[in-house]
Amino acid sequence: MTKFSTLSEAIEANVHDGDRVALEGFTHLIPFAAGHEIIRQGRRNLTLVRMTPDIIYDQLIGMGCASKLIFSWAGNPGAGSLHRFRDAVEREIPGPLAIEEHSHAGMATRYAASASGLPFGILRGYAGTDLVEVTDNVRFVSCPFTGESLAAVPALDLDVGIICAQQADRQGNVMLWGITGVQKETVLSAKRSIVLVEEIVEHFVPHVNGVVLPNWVVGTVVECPSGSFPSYAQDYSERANDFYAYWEPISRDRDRFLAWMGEHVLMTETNAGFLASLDSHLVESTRA
Amino acid sequence: MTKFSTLSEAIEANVHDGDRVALEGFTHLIPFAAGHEIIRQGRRNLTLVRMTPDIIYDQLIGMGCASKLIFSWAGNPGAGSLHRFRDAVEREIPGPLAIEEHSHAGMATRYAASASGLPFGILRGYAGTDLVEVTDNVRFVSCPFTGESLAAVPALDLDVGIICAQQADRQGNVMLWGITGVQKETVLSAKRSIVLVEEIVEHFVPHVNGVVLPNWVVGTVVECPSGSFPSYAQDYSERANDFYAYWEPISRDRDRFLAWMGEHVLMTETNAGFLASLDSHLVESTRA
Amino acid sequence: MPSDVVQDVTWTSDEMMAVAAARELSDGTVCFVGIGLPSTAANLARATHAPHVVLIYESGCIGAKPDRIPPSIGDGVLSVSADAVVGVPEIFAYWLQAGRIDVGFLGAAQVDRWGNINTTVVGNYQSPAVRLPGAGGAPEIAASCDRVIITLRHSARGLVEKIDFITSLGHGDGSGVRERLGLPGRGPQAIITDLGVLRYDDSQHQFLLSEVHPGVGVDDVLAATGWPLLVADSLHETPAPTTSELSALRSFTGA
Amino acid sequence: MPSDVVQDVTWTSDEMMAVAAARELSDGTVCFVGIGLPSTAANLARATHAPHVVLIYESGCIGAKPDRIPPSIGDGVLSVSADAVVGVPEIFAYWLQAGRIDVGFLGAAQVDRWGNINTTVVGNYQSPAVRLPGAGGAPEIAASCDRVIITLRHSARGLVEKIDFITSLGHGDGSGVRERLGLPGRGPQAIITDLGVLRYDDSQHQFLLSEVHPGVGVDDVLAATGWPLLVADSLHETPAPTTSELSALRSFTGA
Repeated sequence: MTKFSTLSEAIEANVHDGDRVALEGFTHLIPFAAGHEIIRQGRRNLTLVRMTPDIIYDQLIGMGCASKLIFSWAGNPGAGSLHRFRDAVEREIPGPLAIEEHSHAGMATRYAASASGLPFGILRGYAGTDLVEVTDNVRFVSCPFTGESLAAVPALDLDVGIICAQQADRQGNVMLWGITGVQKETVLSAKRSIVLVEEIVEHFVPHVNGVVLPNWVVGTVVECPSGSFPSYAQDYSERANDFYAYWEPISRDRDRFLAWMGEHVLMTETNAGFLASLDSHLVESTRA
Repeated sequence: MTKFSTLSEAIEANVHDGDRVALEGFTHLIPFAAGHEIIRQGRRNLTLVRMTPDIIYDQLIGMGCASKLIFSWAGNPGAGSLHRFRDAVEREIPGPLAIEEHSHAGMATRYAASASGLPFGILRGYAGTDLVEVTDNVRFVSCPFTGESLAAVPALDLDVGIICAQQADRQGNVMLWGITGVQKETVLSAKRSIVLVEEIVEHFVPHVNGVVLPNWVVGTVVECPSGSFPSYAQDYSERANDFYAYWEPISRDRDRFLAWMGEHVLMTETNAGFLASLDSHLVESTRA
Repeated sequence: MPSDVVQDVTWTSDEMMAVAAARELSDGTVCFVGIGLPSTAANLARATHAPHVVLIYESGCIGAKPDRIPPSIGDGVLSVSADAVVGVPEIFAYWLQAGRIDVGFLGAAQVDRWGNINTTVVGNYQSPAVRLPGAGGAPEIAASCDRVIITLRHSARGLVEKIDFITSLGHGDGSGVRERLGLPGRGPQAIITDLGVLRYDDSQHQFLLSEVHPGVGVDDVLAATGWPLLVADSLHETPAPTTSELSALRSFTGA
Repeated sequence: MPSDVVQDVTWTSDEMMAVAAARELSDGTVCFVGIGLPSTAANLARATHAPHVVLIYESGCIGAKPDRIPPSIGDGVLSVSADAVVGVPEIFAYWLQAGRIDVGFLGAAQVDRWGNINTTVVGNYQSPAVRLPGAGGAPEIAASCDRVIITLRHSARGLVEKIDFITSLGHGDGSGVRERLGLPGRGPQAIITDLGVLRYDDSQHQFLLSEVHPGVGVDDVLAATGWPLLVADSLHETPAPTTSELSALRSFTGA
């Protein structure tokens, strides 16, 4: 059954050094605030998992929280590279970062296998690519009926799955809508889950394309408005596209990055504090 | 791209003797009217596919349209046996009926594999059951990562998939909602598809739990109000529960069955004609 | 558990069976429900001692809260009242197979002393005496739910020495086949009939008669069982239905 | 195709590239679209000659009809305007893998004469000179779409003799590897750059220079290509952007 708690309590109780953790979100509903809190609490040796690691993973990597990344596309969408990620992979700054990379289809298959309680999933993929050469986690199986060779990837079982959603109700059920990505699978693949919601409501108004996670599969709910900033929560906020461009030169320079993280993350205590620390032009006009 | 046609044209053009055909529906949205039209047109040697063959499959079997049934649960839900199905299996009346049976989970996996363009799907199922002994279409594969043995079932590729839905728009997109079962998978598993809709609308009002099939994956749309009777279309009709009890003694007696089929199906030409031929108490009060 | 027992109210053996089945569900239990007695029992539990029991129907309805007993597993009242409605592939993969369900209710045409279930054929598979509906969701419910409760009317034709077809695996021959196959669930734990309750005994590796319903003799049960049924040391009488259980049950069934 | 060509309007080479890419899409084409130039080209096609082109974004948006170029593949304007929004596992399994997509657009950091694509690393994988974003959806887009269109700016650093890593398979070494692997799609058919268009030639088993954009010389293209690029017999000049193409494009990009 769902627990309700503050963000700092939720991270403290659920995310431990060495855990395999996904903060998922496919452009939409990315749990930035949870990443900031993991940085504040100084977690180390995390295996970070995500299809599309973006700025918040750049921050976690740059701040030394991660020793491994499992992913399929690492970039600052529309704006450029993740320079902290690149520094880790290219130059072991701030330390070595092991990587295991897949295709999106492979990662989605891995999440779905884990949500299904299967040890692996199959797809028609990876064939003829060098991805197969650089990981032991893509193998091939033969169809027992046709003999066709198909790629097999292991289930992506998580210690902790963290997502954002628009709403929880007072019973701890969670609802999200819009682009729902692999949010459901992230919760269902995880031993422990944390869901940051825009608001807690008395009763849901059922929503087109709504995904409801019942309270008996949800771990901890945190009310955290704008917890996805600079990503967005459909019908609550707009994506802060400017922030992604703004991040590029900060990320590029490690000293500037560290100063920024100090001022905006380490020196603030909550997501509200983080948002208040930013230049108002980055934040304003993102509320729907 | 979707074609629009009458029911008789749609069946004539798409369902051929010897085809593998599914008329799917999980209690909700069962395409009875299409089954009646297949009977009127006298199709033979069909391989009928369905998770839950019910009255309309009893009728197709009793009228000699089918030579094989692939299924997971054959009954008149809440009311008893399918006597025409039983007569075919127990006594080869009106002729022999080959059967291939699975569990629901296995059938769902087979549909999902076919919709995914895979030759097979895997599940943790069938282990220790005699189902494995009576079909060649359940095999076992080893997980290439853990060595665990898992059941494998072949994709359920269809010649024709037939479903009901609540609405199509004028561009031939289809929308259904409520219990959506394996309706989407049925269309996506089929070379040719027919969708019977309650009405054709100018524009969809997006619906909670709505499934939209875009016109480029939909074959033929037939406007056929109450095409699912005695099943139902949520927000258009109520399930005619009385009909399921009413069917039991008709199905039990082959002569009575044949007389009923003659009067209500063979002697009528359309679904409206079929409905008008029934005692009004069976039909009335099923419109929502 | 039941406190307001009144023995002068009459009830049928089917009502006793439904009440006994409902009592197996504690509050908050997540329950995979088929149509018929299981649906009645689960809804009775929800209306009485277990208001937060979670009902999952294989049609894809999660957390259904019907205000009447649905006549089918795909009734509109289920989808409208559910917390979530998902597709059938998802309900079996993400919810049942993944081991998220506490209790699965299963019916049986035949069951043996190890809780193996036949719902496929009476007689030979290729030329059956009676062709039954088949497996439905049962094989994987039996494999993946944490525990399974079997309900059927008690007769020597139903509780048999040897079943004709294993549709759903219980405890095999009692020698640990579930463990060898790596099945996630613990398998059938109770067989609830109109005469009493049998419970699986892990040390004796078979079902034992554990409760007899009021007015039923142990000999009646043994005579209606097709194998030499062992009696548990803890044998006792099932508490009679309470007035609140009966009134809730009858409000559903219109009796 | 373009009828209202006016040579006195100026346009950039990036605009020419977007226009050339848009022209590859005929009306009704079902198109898997990534962000950046592919999204611009597909939306330009939809705004001009191909109003019924179907845009599919890997975020799960099917039939998106954005009124502006979305800055990301998961932009709110995509889900709100889509015919359907599905989960990411479904978009890859039921829609891409099942072979329902006509055209996939892919970008490339490096591409070779067979249309093999690298978006993973420049240099050695274990200690890369430049770490690139990685695969994303590309490997399966390259495998399963009926045809693939590659877009990148033309340079000898991008169009190379040998790519450092095969992220997405094109035509291998031209010896029929796609057929041997049983890949459902026909693979890359066009490489569209800011200088011209290369098309795959099935008899010569490699990409040939097929079109040069207005104002570009063949020698310019050959000099900017890292392998000895063969020129097609049918070489011709790309028709210049029309005013309607340019005005539609500029209304998206705010240029």
